[in-house]
Amino acid sequence: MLSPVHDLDLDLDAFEGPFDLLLTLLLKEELDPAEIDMVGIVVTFVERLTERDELDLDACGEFLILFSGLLELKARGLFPDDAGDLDELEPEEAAEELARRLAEYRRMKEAATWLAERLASERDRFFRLGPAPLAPRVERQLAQQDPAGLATALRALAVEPPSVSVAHMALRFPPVSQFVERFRALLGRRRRFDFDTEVAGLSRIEQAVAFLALLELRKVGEIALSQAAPFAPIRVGRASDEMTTNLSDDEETSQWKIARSA
Amino acid sequence: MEDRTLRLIATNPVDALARTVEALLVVASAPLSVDELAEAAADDVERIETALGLLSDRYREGRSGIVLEQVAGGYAYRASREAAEACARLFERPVERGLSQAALETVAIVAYLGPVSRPEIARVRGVAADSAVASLVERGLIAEAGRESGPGGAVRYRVTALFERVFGLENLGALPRLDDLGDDTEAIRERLHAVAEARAS
Amino acid sequence: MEDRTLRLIATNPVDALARTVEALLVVASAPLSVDELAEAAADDVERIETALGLLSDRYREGRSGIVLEQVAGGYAYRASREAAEACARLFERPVERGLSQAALETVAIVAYLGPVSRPEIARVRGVAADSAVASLVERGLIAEAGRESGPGGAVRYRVTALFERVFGLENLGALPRLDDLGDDTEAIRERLHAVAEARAS
Repeated sequence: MLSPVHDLDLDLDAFEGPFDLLLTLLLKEELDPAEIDMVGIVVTFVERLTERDELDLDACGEFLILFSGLLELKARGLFPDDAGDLDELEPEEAAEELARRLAEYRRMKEAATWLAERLASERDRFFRLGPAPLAPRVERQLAQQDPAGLATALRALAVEPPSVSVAHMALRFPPVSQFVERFRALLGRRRRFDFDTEVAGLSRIEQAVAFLALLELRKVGEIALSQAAPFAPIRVGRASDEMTTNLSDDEETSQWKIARSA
Repeated sequence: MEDRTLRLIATNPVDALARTVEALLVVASAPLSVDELAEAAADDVERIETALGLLSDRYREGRSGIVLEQVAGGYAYRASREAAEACARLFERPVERGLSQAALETVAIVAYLGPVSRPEIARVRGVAADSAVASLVERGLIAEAGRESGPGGAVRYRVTALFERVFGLENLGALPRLDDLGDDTEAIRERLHAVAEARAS
Repeated sequence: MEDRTLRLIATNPVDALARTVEALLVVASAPLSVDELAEAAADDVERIETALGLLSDRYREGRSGIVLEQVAGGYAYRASREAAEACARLFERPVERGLSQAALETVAIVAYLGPVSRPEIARVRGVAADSAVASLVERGLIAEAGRESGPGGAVRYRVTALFERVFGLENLGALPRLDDLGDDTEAIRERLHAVAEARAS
């Protein structure tokens, strides 16, 4: 069975491909969360749910967790110094402030639509760009300047910008690569390990990142994943071993393999 | 007879002034305001306006291939719309061709809220604006307008006269009031409604 | 009567073509040859020449402020001689009081760190420097000074003698000292690059 969340095919401005690849890229910091259209993801997910006849609660739950993580990532990127302001507000005031910003953005999107239509209607208006062919040359004259202005301008460029507060960032993400290395090393020492045991004690976000590292290793064909039943421990083994031992293709166990649409 | 002579004296000077204005507009590289025309022609504003009235009648759609338009806070010639096909064969549209949605949103923000800095634009759009800003600067639709006050202040941007010209705006006041604009969340709502209907059926 | 009808049929198409040529010439930023005009108007060379004849008569000295001129590359409009004085006033801009923030920062970087390339200027300023550099070159305040070493090295710029004159400096050694930023040019450069990096992160 395909996981409806992970292989959710997205077609956004900044990204086209499955959802789990999007997460991988974001966590590896190869894609800026600021570039991602959140509404597009939600609408695509809801559309996908509809195509399947049953309501998949697991998928919805999984989606909510991953999506809220994504929202937090993006929010942090966008409002690094604002979050403090919002923190000081009462919940109602904060909601009001967010609603105000959303309304402003909506108006700007409308303005952009108006400009696009305007551009289309002005397509048959041609005018000259640049100077006329036989025009005289412009002579620009500058009054006497004070050299102190040069020093002032350069000094201003040597001033550090106001530092961005990271105090509100309670959660820090370890890079995916850290887990990739850790799992590789583990499989160097052992033929297989239990994912759940390895990530026990880590925060939820760290577990999510570790899971993405698994997907990454699976994608490049370094590991094989198997799970005896939903919610059973995920077993991780070397891909080369998996070819020969074929231990878990038991009819009794509904094997859940992490599938990818590359 | 006396009447005719008087009229000649009264009208000819404006005709000569109209020719001067005609000449100024053909060599100018951007729209010229009435004040700029008055200064260059060394004449007064009222007479410049009379001359512009004469020229607007002569250079108008259907009558001439050169059309005098009021745009970007001044007056400028453009090609008649009738000649658009011929113009398209010869001239590129480097300024507006391939403007992305991100660039349109960014230029809208700069037009309505400018001068604004990149961080401010990102705050309104909800996504970073760096590449959109760079592409708009390169196209000449927005330009730097100083820095935010305080040490290490970010560069601020405003729209240019070229922006007004490309979008055919007499001035920035010709932009629609934001409240008058249609609702574009409608598209998303429709998609969600379609989903709901599909589920119900 | 029949004669008149015939003439209308015969002349109108060339009139329309003349309006198209009129339009093409007002959009062009370089003279257009008869061949270019024919291709753009999708018409033949003889008829273009007929249209140009009509226009040469309409746009000539004494009759119009716009004059159609045949030059080396083809045809282009110019201002009438009658309007020469007004045009001179239009192009002779009043003495500018100061530089824009972008230009001032850019020329300061070139003066203190020069010769520098555009990429380095952009890095130190935190925004692209293309238009500021172009405007300073046009004003004659900075000029090209070779390229960065290595293949495909970027063009570097230095300040000019005009710069020294405008800023009242006998030579670059007379620039105000920046001891608070560093002991020498290299130290100042490093300091600016470090701040730029902090800004970009």
